[in-house]
Amino acid sequence: MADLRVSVAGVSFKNPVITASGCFGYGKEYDELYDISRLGGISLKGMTLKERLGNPPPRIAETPSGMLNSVGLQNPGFDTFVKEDMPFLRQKDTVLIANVAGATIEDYCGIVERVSGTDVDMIELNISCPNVKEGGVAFGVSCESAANVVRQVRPYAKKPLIVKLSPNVTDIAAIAQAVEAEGADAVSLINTLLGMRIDLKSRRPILKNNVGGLSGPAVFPVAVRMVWQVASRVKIPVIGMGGIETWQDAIEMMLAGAGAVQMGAALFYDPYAPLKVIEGMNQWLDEQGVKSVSEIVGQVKPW
Amino acid sequence: MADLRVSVAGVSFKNPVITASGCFGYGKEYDELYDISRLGGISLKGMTLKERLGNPPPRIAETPSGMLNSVGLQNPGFDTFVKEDMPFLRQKDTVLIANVAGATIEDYCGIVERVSGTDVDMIELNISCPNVKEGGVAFGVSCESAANVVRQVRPYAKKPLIVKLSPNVTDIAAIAQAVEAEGADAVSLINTLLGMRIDLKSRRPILKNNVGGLSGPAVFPVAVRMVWQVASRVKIPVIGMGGIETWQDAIEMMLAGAGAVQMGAALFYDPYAPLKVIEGMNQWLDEQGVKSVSEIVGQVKPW
Amino acid sequence: MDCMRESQKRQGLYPIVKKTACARQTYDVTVLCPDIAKTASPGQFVHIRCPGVTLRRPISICQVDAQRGTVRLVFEVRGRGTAELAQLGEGELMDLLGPLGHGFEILPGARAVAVGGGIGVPPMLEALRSYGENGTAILGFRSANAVILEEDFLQNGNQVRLATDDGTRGTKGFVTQLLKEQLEQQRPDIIYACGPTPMLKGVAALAQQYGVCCQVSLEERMGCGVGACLVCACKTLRENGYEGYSHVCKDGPVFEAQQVVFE
Amino acid sequence: MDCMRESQKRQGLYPIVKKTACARQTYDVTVLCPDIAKTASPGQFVHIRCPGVTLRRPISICQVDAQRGTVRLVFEVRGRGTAELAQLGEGELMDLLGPLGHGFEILPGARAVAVGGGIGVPPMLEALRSYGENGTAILGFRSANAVILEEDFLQNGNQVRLATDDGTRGTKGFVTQLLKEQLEQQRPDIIYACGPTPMLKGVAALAQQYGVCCQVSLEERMGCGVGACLVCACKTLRENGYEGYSHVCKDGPVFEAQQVVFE
Ligand SMILES: Cc1cc2nc3c(=O)[nH]c(=O)nc-3n(C[C@H](O)[C@H](O)[C@H](O)COP(=O)(O)OP(=O)(O)OC[C@H]3O[C@@H](n4cnc5c(N)ncnc54)[C@H](O)[C@@H]3O)c2cc1C
Ligand SMILES: Cc1cc2nc3c(=O)[nH]c(=O)nc-3n(C[C@H](O)[C@H](O)[C@H](O)COP(=O)(O)OP(=O)(O)OC[C@H]3O[C@@H](n4cnc5c(N)ncnc54)[C@H](O)[C@@H]3O)c2cc1C
Ligand SMILES: Cc1cc2nc3c(=O)[nH]c(=O)nc-3n(C[C@H](O)[C@H](O)[C@H](O)COP(=O)(O)O)c2cc1C
Ligand SMILES: Cc1cc2nc3c(=O)[nH]c(=O)nc-3n(C[C@H](O)[C@H](O)[C@H](O)COP(=O)(O)O)c2cc1C
Ligand code: FES
Ligand code: FES
Repeated sequence: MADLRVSVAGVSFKNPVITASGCFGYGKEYDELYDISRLGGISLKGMTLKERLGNPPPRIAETPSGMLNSVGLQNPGFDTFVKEDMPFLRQKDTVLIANVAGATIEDYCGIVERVSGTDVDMIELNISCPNVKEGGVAFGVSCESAANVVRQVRPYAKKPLIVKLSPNVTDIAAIAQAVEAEGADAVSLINTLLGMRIDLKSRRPILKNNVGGLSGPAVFPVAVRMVWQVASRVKIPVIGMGGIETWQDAIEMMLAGAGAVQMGAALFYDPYAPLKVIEGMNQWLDEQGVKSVSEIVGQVKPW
Repeated sequence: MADLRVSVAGVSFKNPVITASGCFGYGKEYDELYDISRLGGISLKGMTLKERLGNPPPRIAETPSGMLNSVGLQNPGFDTFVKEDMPFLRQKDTVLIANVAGATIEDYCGIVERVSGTDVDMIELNISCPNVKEGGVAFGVSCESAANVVRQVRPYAKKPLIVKLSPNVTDIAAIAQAVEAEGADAVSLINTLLGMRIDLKSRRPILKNNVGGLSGPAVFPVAVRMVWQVASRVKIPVIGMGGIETWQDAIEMMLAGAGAVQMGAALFYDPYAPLKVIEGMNQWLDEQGVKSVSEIVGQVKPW
Repeated sequence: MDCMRESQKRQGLYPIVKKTACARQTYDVTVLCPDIAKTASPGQFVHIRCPGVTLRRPISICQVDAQRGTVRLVFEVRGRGTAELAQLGEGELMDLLGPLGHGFEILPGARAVAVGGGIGVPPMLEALRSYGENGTAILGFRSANAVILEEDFLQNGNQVRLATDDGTRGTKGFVTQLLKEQLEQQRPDIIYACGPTPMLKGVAALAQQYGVCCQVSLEERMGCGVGACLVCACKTLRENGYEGYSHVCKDGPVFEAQQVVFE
Repeated sequence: MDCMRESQKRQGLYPIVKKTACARQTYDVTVLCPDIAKTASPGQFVHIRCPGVTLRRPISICQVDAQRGTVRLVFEVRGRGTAELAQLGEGELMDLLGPLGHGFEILPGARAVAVGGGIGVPPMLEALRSYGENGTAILGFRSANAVILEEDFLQNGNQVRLATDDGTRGTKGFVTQLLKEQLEQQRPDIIYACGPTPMLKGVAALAQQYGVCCQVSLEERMGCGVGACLVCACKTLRENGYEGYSHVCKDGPVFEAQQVVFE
C-alpha cells in the first residue's frame, strides 16, 4: 500500500484524485453511488454570488473521444449553496474546493470573500469559463487581466487560492507566471478548449450557445503538454486535468508536473472512474516500488 | 450528380477535397492505391529551400482519437523536389499546392520565389509548424509577426498565396485578419495543436522532440470553431481542416465556412478516406437537392 | 412521489437475455439487472454506455419484471450510439446506469390515458400496467409498419387506440384528435404523454382545457444522467412563477405538464 | 531486389481463416487475402487497423501461401491495439493494408542464417522457406514457454538452434553466441536478423567481423505505413557517407546492416 497522500498549497489530500468543477455538482448525486469521502477532493460546481440560470439547451454535444458543454455557470448562488449543500458536504471527509466566478472584478472579490467565511478548504478562481458572455475566460486570456483579477481578489482570499487557467491562449505558462507573481497559491489547468459542432440536418450549431468547451480524452495530450510547460515555469503547485480517464493518464499527468489531478468528463461515462484511478495508481506504485505518490510529481525526463 | 467544383482564390478544384500537407508526401505512395487525379487537390509535404533532415524518432505517438507528430519538416529541399517529384505530379490532373516554410524571413521569400517559378498552382505559407525550433510557428503566433512575414513574402508570390494558421493562439481570427490585410489570398486552418505524451515505463516523452502536433478526429470541434470564427471575420476564402474523417465532417466544416477542406491523419488509418468523402458528399448533396457544393459554404445558421 | 426517492442507482454490466427486432430499425431488448429492476418505476430511464462513443445514451424503461429481475428497453436506431447498441446480441453485456430520474405518478384505482408518439410509446407500457382496463393507450406512429407494443398494451388489459400519419393503421392523423374524442367520452384522472414536442404541447393544452392532470416525459441531450453536470436543462415554471431551468435527468424526465415551458 | 517493386499494395477487409494461440499472449492468425498474398515477399509487413485505436499496427508477414491466397501473421499482445486484434476470431474480418515495405533479398541456391529474437522470429520463417536445409534458424526466447514456430522451421527443412534467456530450452544465453559458433563452423552467404536492437547490433557486428552480408529488419512507430508521412524515420548512412533518415515503412523494414546507424 503506497502512500497516496499529497499536499497542495499546504492542504493535505488523502489521495491526488479530485473531481473537476461542474462535473460532480455538489457531490450529492454521486454519493448515492459511492461514498465520496473516498475522493482526495471535490472541486464544486462553479459558484457566483447570485443565482445564475445558465445558457439555454442544448448544452452538450458529443465529439470524437470528447464532448462540448455550454452550461454557462448555472448555479443557485452563494446563499443557497451554504444553506442547502454545505451541511451535507462538510460531513464528508474530503478536501472541498469552491470554484468561483463572476462577471466583474467586484463579483470575484465578493464571492471570494464570502466563500472564505465558509468551511471550504480551498478556493479555485475560474478565470477560464468559455461559456459566459461577461467575465469568465475574458479575464483568463491575457497576462494583464489575469494578474489584475488575482491582485484584486487576493486580499479577500482567506483560504489557499488556486487559479484555474484557460487553454485557449498562446502562452499558458506566461499567464501562470503572471498569477503566481500576484500571489496565487496554485494553478489548475486546463479548463475546456473552445469548440463547435454543427447539425447537418438543421444546419444549426448543436449547442444553443453556438460554441462550447471541449473536454474528455481528446484534449488529454494538450493538457499534458500545458501542465508540463507550466510546471517548468512556476514554483507553485500545479493541479492537472483535461481528459484523464485511467490511472495511467493520472500518472502521466503527475509525471508531467501535476501535484494532484482532477477528473471531469470521464465521470459521465464511468461514474466510478475516480475510484478506479485511485486503486490503479496504488497498485502501480507498489509494483514500481515507489513509496509515496508525491515522488513521481514532475519526474518526466525530457529528451 | 451534384456539381462538386469549387473555386478558391481564383483556382478551380474539381472537388473540395484536398490532402493535407505532410500526410500525403508528394503523392506517389497513394497513387499506387488509387489515381490521385481524383482528388480536388494535394497540399504537398512542407518544403524548404535546402534539405532538412527533420527531428529524431520516435516522431509519432497515438492519442485518444488522434495522434501527435514531430516530423519537423523533413524534406529533400526545393531542387530535389523539382527534379524528382514535379514531373510525376504535373502529369496528374489535380490542384498542386506547395506548402513552404523557412527558418528566417529570407528563407520564406526565397522558397516562395523559387516555387513561384514552377508549375504548382498555389502556395501555402506554413507559419504554424510546431515542430521546428526556428521559424515555423514562431511566425504564426502573433499578428505582427504573421503580418510581417506575409508582407515580405507577398511580392515574391506569383501564385495565389494561402497562409496556414496555427491553432495555438488566443485569437486566430485576429491573425487571419492581419494576414488578409497584407494580401493573403486565402487562409488555411488548422495546423496541429501542441501536445505531449509520456511513457510510464521509461518516464520519457514518447516523442524524441518531447512535444508534437496533435491532429485527427480529436481536434475536429476546435477546428470547426476556428474556421467559423475566421470565416466570419475575413473576406478571403478559408480552407478548413483538422480531424476530418467522414463526408459528414467535411460538410460540417464547409457549413462552418470552409470553401474547401483538407484531410490529413485520416489517411493513415483509411487511405481511401478522401475518395469516400467525395462520394458521400456527392450523394448527400443530391439527396438534399443542392445543385452545387459551393452553395453550402458558410451556411451554418448560428442561434 | 415518494417511491422515486427509494430507487437506488446502480451501474454495472448486465446480460441481454432476449432481443428481437420489433419494427424497422427498432429493437426490443430485455436485460437481466435485478438490482436495477428491484427499484425501477414507470417513466424512469437507464443510461447506457455504447461501444465507440463517448457519452451514455438515455433509454426509457419500457417494462420492469422485478420478480425475474429484468428490465425491457425498446429503442430505435437514430445515430451512432443506438446503432452500436443494436449490435449487441443475446448473452452479451450492456453497461447500464440506472434506474434514473423521476417517473410517472401512478394513482391506484384511478383511470389513466397514456398518449405515446413513435419512440415515445415504450415508457407508456409500464405506466399503464397497473391500470388494466382503466388504462387507455393512445398510440401514434408514422405508418402501419412502425407500430410497436400494441399487443403488450392489450396484455396489460388496457384499451388501445391507434393513429398513423398515413392512415395505414387506425385513424389517419394525430393522437391529439383521438385524445380529444377520449376526453369527450370519459374524463380520466390523469394523462401521461411521451413523444415529439408538438405532440406534448397539444396534449398539455387539451389536458388543461379539460381540466385533467397531465404528466409529460421530456427529452434532452444528457451528460452524467444523474443531475451533477446540469447540461440537460429544460425550462420550467418555478413555484414563485418565474421561469428557470430544471434538469431532465433528475427533476424529470417526467414533469407536470403545466410546469413545462414549451419553446 | 526488383521483386519488391512489383508488390502491389491493397487495402481491404479480409477474413481470418485460422487462429490459434501459440504462446502466452501470442497469436497465430491466417488471413485469406489473395491479392495481398499474390505479391507479398519475405520481410514485408501488413498494416492492420484495430478497433478502438486510431493508428494501424504493423505486423510482419510470417508466411505466405500464394496458392491458397493466405498470409500468416504471428503477433504478441503488447498494448491496446494488439489486444484488440487478439479479440478477432475465425471468420471475422481484418482490415489490412499491404504488402508493405522492402523485404529480405533471397539468394537462390545459397546458404542463409536467420537470427530471430522473441517476436522478431516470425518474419524469419518466410525468409528461410526457400533455403531448405541450407537455411539455419537461430532463435532466441525468454523462456521455454515462449518458444514459437520451431516446428515450422523444421517443416521448411531448416536447421534450428534455440537459445533461451533462462536456459529452459536450448542453450542458455544469447543468440549471438550461437551465431558466432555457427559462423565458426560454416560461413553462410547471408544473415537475416530481426529482434531487439541490442541483438541486431550484436548480429551486425559479427556479420562484419566474419565478412558476411547481413540484412536486419527494424521497428519504428508508424503512421501511414506507405512512405508518405515520414514519421518512421531511422538513421542510416547515405551513399555520400553522411547520416540521414530513411523510413522503416518504405525503405525498410529490411536494411543492409552496414547502412544502419544503431543508436
Ligand atoms: C429520458 C429519455 C428517454 C428516452 N427513451 C428512449 C427510448 O425508450 N427509446 C428510444 O429509442 N429513444 C429514447 N430516447 C432518445 C434516445 O436517447 C436517443 O435517440 C439517443 O440518445 C440517440 O443516440 P444516437 O447515438 O443514436 O444518436 P446521435 O444523434 O448520434 O447522438 C448524438 C448525441 O446526441 C444525443 N441525442 C440525440 N438524440 C437525442 C434525443 N432524442 N434525446 C436525448 N439525447 C439525444 C445522444 O445521446 C448523443 O449524446 C430517450 C431520451 C431521453 C432523454
Ligand atoms: C515492420 C514491423 C513489423 C512488426 N512485426 C511484428 C510481428 O510480426 N509480430 C509482433 O508481435 N509485433 C510486430 N511488430 C511490433 C508491433 O507493431 C507492435 O507490438 C504493435 O504496434 C504494438 O501495438 P499496441 O497497440 O499493442 O501497443 P501500444 O504500445 O499501445 O501502441 C501504441 C503505439 O505505439 C506503436 N508501437 C508500440 N510498439 C511498437 C513497436 N515495437 N514497433 C512499432 N510500433 C510500435 C503502436 O503501433 C501504436 O501506434 C512489428 C513492428 C514493425 C515496425
Ligand atoms: C459539464 C461541464 C461543466 C463544467 N463547469 C465548470 C465550472 O463550473 N467551473 C470550472 O472551472 N470548470 C468547469 N468545467 C471544466 C472542468 O472542470 C474541467 O476543467 C474540464 O472539463 C477538463 O477536464 P475533463 O477533460 O476531465 O472533463 C466544466 C466541464 C464540464 C464538462
Ligand atoms: C505527419 C504529419 C506531418 C505534417 N506536416 C505538415 C507540413 O509539412 N506542413 C504543414 O503545413 N502541415 C503539416 N501537418 C499538418 C497537417 O497538414 C494538418 O494541418 C493537420 O494534421 C490537421 O489535419 P488532420 O487532423 O486532418 O490531420 C502535418 C501533419 C501530420 C500528421
Ligand atoms: S445529464 Fe447531467 S444533470 Fe442531467
Ligand atoms: S509510416 Fe508514414 S512514412 Fe513510414
